[in-house]
Amino acid sequence: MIALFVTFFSAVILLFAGLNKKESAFSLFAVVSLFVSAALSFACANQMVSFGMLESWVPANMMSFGKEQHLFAALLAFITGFVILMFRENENLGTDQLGLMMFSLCGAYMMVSYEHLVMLFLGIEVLSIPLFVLAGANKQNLASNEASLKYFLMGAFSTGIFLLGTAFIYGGTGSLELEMMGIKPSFMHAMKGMPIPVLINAGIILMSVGLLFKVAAAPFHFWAPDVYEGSPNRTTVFMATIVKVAAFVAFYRLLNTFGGIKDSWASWLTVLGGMTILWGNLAALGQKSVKRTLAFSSIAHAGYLVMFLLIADGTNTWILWFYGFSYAIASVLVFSIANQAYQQTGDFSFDAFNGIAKKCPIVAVVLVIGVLSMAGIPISAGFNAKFYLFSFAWQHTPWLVGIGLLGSAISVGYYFKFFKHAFLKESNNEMQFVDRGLLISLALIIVALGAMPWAILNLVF
Amino acid sequence: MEVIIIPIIASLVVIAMGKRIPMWLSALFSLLPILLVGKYFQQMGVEGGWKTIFDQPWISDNIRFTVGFDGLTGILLILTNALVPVIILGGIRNDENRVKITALTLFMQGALNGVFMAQDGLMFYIFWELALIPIYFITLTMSGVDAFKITLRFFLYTFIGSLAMLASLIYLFLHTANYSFAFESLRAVELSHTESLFVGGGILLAFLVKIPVLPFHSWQADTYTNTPAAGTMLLSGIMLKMGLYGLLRWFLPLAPESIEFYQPWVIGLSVAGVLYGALIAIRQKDMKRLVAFSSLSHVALIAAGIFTLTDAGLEGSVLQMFVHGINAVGLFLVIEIIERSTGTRILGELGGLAKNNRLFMVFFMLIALGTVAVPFTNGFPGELLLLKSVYTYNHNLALMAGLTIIFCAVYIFRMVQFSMFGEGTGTVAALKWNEILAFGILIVGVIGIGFMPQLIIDIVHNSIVQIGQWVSEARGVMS
Amino acid sequence: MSLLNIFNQVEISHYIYLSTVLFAIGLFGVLFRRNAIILLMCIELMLNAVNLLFTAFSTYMGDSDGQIFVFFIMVVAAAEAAVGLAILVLVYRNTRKTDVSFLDQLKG
Amino acid sequence: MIFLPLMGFVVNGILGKWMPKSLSGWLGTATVLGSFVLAVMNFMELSGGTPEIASINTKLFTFLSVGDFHVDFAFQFDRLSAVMTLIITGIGTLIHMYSIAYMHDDDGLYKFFAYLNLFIFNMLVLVLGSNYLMLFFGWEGVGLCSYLLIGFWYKNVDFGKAARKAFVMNRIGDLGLLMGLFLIYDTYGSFEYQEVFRQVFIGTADSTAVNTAIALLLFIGAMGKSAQIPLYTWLPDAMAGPTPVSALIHAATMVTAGIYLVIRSEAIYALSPFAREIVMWIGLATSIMAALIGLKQNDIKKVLAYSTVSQLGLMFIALGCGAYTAALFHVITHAFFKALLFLGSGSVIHGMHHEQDIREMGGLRKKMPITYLTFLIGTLAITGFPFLSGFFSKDEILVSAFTHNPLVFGLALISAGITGFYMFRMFFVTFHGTYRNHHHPFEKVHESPLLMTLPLLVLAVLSVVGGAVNLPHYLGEGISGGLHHLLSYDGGGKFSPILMYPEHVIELSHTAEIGLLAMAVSVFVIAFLYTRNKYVVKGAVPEADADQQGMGKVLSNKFYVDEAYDVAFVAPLEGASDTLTHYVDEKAIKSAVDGVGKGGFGLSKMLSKIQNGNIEYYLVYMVIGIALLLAFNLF
Repeated sequence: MIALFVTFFSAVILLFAGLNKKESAFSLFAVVSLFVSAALSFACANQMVSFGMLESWVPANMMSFGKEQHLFAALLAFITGFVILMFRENENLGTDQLGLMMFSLCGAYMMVSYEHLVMLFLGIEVLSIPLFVLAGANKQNLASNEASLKYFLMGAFSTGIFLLGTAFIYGGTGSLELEMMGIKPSFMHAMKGMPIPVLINAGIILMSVGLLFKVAAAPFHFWAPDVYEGSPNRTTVFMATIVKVAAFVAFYRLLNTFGGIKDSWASWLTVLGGMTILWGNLAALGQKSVKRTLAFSSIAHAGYLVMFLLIADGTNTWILWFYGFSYAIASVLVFSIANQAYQQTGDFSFDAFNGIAKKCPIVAVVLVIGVLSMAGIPISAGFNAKFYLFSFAWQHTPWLVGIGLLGSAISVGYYFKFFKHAFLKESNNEMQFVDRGLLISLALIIVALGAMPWAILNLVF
Repeated sequence: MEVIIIPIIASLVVIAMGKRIPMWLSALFSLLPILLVGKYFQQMGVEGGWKTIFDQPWISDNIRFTVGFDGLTGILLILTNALVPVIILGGIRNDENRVKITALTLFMQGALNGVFMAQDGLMFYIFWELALIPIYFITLTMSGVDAFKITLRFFLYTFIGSLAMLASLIYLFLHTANYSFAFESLRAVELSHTESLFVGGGILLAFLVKIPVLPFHSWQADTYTNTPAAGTMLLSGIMLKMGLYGLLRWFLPLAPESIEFYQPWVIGLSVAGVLYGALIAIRQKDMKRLVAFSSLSHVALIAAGIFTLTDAGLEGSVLQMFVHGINAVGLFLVIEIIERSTGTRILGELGGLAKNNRLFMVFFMLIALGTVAVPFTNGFPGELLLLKSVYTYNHNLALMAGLTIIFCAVYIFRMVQFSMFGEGTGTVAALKWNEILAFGILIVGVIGIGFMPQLIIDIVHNSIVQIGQWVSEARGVMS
Repeated sequence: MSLLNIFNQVEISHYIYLSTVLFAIGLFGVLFRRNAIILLMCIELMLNAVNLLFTAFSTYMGDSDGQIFVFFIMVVAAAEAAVGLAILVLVYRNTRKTDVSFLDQLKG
Repeated sequence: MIFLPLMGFVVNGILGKWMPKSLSGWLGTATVLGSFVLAVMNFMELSGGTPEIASINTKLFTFLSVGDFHVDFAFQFDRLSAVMTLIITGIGTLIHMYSIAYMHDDDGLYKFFAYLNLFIFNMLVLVLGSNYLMLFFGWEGVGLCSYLLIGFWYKNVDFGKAARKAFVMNRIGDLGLLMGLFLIYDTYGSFEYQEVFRQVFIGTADSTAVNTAIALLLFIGAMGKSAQIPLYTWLPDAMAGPTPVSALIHAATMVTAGIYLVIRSEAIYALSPFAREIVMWIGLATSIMAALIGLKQNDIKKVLAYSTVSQLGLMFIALGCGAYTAALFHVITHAFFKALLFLGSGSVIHGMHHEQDIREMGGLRKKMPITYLTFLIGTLAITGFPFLSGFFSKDEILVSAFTHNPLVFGLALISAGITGFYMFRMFFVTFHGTYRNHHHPFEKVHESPLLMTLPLLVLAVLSVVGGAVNLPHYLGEGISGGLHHLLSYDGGGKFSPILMYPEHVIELSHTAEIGLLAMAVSVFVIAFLYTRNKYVVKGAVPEADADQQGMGKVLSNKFYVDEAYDVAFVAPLEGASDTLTHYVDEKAIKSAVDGVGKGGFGLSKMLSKIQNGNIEYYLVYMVIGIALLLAFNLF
């Protein structure tokens, strides 16, 4: 809640204070406020401070602010802060974008802490609508326009699907509140012979489709590569990290309420998960553009996280948190290196990376760490995340884990393209990277999460 | 513990010092661990099982950073920490990649020590993967024609194998009583036959790819050929031993129920590989390729020996691991020096190198003899034991595998002939102190083991006996 | 029986069918039309179908949440439409087209 | 005793470079001489000592001990090894001495002596080892040394080829031997001679088939080492090495290792008549074939080489007939006169400045009388001139053959006769007639220095009186059969006899004896007269290999055996290698692996086609997805 509060008001300030002004000063303000809200919600999570009065404003059946929610809020704010920090030198667009990004972050907060489907719906929309705008932020750039329009149309469409699902659920269970919703179907499931009403089944499916669209899982992922490619880099990173994590939290909370009738949705979700993993990794193999490659890799990661949906039981949420955190950190790292390379070479094919190893070895090493983490190779946060996920998922969905292993084997095929270009290829154009300190610190976080994850997990969960 | 940390720190130091690092200093770094190994020997001794040196929670309370020591580990530690100095002394050219390769080699040393000492399944896997990274980047320094393709094939091949192993380990982990990856608790898991087939198969795959056994070898020759000498030496000298060590240390104890099923297959494939490698080696032009295939053939024999499950096979395999490490590194060092001074390693273009550098000639000859397994060189006792073990398993297979002692003579002496003898214009530059030192270490191994193989046998005896007991118990339970 | 009776005894299921059909119409509109504006309208139709369904349910169950939800949907739909049209204008400025099938720069 | 030569090797090998040539030479000689003296002393202790002891066993350390597999690094000095040791070290000393002069102008002298010492060391290990594995050590070791020494002049590619051929062929034999050893271990659970033979004696092996198998496998090894069909072709090529090497390795000592092995394993052979038959017939075939080939060789050393092969064949005949004493006897005498002949030829070559073709020689007796004289003695000895060493030993073999099977006797006699022909042919062509070398004036030809002639003289004496070690019994019981008694020593109560089944002294009626002798002598005489008539009186000159006709062509081309082997083994091997390399490895396996990767990329291309950028399709895909989901879960 506090995070929502701080973020919202600083967003408002940014929006009006710095309208169409140069952002350098304001972006720092935004970063500070984000880190503050991250720190505060982290503090709340560990009962170091509490804002009970603030939270009492919100009816308890609308949003809940438990430890879990605070932690996810902290994660989201922290990552967003880094995104804005790393990309502050980017295309010099008005401050309003920062505001919009932070508004959509507010939507993300709502998605992680909703108790009532209205809140979920609002969260999704508050998350999405600013993103429609942000995707098209490069007004003159046709690609950006296209991305924005595609994202908007498909997003609206999926919203419609989602809403129909919500309506069915409403009709089927007679409620829109999470803990109410779950009761009736699981009760019916408990006594045999009584079939789950079509409404509920259909409702679950349709809502899931809406969310699967947000997390970009096959076959509802088609928007992702195009939109990621067309949007400004900063927006792309934001979408690839924040949106995914928030949507997955929302998704798992939703499915968790229907845990009583798990077997009615586990089967097709497993299929979609496997499909997503394979599709993402395979499609990424042949890509020329770094952005598209990373887009497909993010789709693949969505596929891995579907595993989590299948094993989520409310006690092992830390897996999602850890996975989301390591994944987000790694993507921010790789994306920002790619972005800087792009700024200097002007093309977004892998050739932008040519000869980095020669010119600035440090950045090359950092890149290696980030990419290895995404590929899930020890010692890195990515490996531990995958390891936790797979080893927990093994008993429930062994086949999906098998596909996951296969997928991460395939993924090596495209992740190592970075090394090919960074270490093997030569190029004669000059290159120097800013924010080395930040890059290195991110890399250190990754290695630390890889070397002593339990220390950190003990800190948070 | 320190054995793992020191080299990694050293590698960081090397990176930090950059070009200013003198070679003798890095060699000194790489020599430090062997002192510690000596200390372990003198503290721990080789009796009484696999003793834990250091232990603390890592990935989780039950997935620990556990470092153990016993004869088997000790031998491989000696091998690693004796060969890495050799590699640093002799194997790294003084070009712009020197610092990078040195650092990576030191890092590798740490990772390898980790692999050989890990007493925790996941730790073993992590270091197993970690050892893959530096060698990958060492190979990447060689910007060959399709270097990327080759390195990718190499990495993917081994990585897929490792993933299979990881899956098996996780499966075992989930069936342990206390959700622990500790070697003992993994071993305690009772598997049904089919389970053990899958689990064992997964673990086996990783090792067979790494060894490599026919037909999983297609990464090998190209990678050897397109890697800087240091990389080749690391690969053939030490990394292959990871697979064999894994077979002994992890596969046999963890999935003994599946041995019955895999034994004939693996032995068959290995013997096939012995002949296959030898036959191909006979006609190779590129010396590196030649030695690559010869090592394919030699290592396959070791694998066969392990799977005969006889004392001779198991202990002979360890002996031969050690020996092959020395000889392979030696041969590649020779090739590297030849290539350095003549600029080529193609047999057709060489010849008459013996004329002006007798010392080099002697070193080459001794190592070659070791490889051909002439008595009083290190190759002989190991090969004797392995052939003996295969013989006890099946006479005809032994005969086929035995052909290797003929073929080996053919291709090694062919290599010697066409590189060193005959009329040739090439010359080998006089050896520098570091190269002589490197060769010296190797030669001590060649002759010493040739006369006193029993030293090594005694060291590993207890560990092997225990493994043998576990296996026989499990098979007893089954039959 | 006469038409009147039918009006009297409309059951919830009929509402479900009706709104589902409406939704389907909107959906197929989205699928088969190319003009972005019409697409937008079709999406609005889908949303309204959902609204109808919500109201029907809430009256049927005597629960107000559904009707509140409807208001939220309306608001959001309006916002969406606004943003959407803005984007559309933007695109139109650059391409002089409102036909979505021409937007295939980004692919692969 | 054993490690003196090793010491010599080490010192020569390491310091030799900085030592004056003569020093390293004398050092090498001294070490061997030293071990000879030691051997003599030990031998005295063995037989002269009271009470007589069967053997001196010394265990140095455990070489390998794994589970039930236990091998000691131990030595056993019994009568058989003693005899061999004396031959090796004795003749070794002479040849070392000889080489000092012969190799004096080679800058690799120290290396040469290092190798020679190493060879002596390995040879001693071979004959003195107390178990089969030690024997195998020496076995491979001497093979290695012959590789090194044949390829001594490494600049010459052909020599290198010959060296590798020798080593590989030996290796083939070694494989057989190795398998034999494994079989022995499996059957009798040990490598120690005494243990194994005890087991054999009490009949541990369930069937004679096992023993036959062992015997045959061991014999394969013997074939390789002792140059029997089909593994003999390396020996003539091995003449590429320096002449002393040919004398030492390929005449006197190494090639007799096979004989030693068989005699050593007598206990096993005794149990399998079949194996003995094989041995005999192969020996016979080899002997005759080699003798025939020898008829038409023009290279002085090649002739001697083939004569060696043929003599070895004779020895195997003896072994096959179970006449182990005779075989060993012939080993000894053969060592004497063949070493003599080789050194003589060496001296000739030395005098002719490395001219080896006898057609380029002639009338050398004026120039090098000592060589001439000694060579004559050698020739007479080998051809069995009455009462020279060769006469007795060969005669004994013939006798044993006769008692075993008259047919064998006949054939053996023929081959012995042929010996006469080619030896005298060579002898006359070389030393009589007129000098025929044009680009190398007759005046330059010179007698060799004392250092070379001295060994010649010693060996000459030995080949004259060498027969004394085992005089036939008809010359009087007292002096006869020394070697026989030596070998059939029963081990003085302890279980360590050399021959498990003491062979009966062949008792033929004197008439028969005389008859055989007469035959042998008459054959000798015929050969002598014929060749003398042809090459001295008529002064004929052998044709060059090129213009040989008919049978002669076949002979001078050695029955085309080498060519046959090339076609039969070498070519297929290389073919197989190429096939595997290019087709199996590249095409099949690697492309299979890469195919997987390519498939992945293909799929990737397919998927990116689906992603065609048109939003309408995306929507359709989505709706299809939804429809499928609903369909599968609701209906």
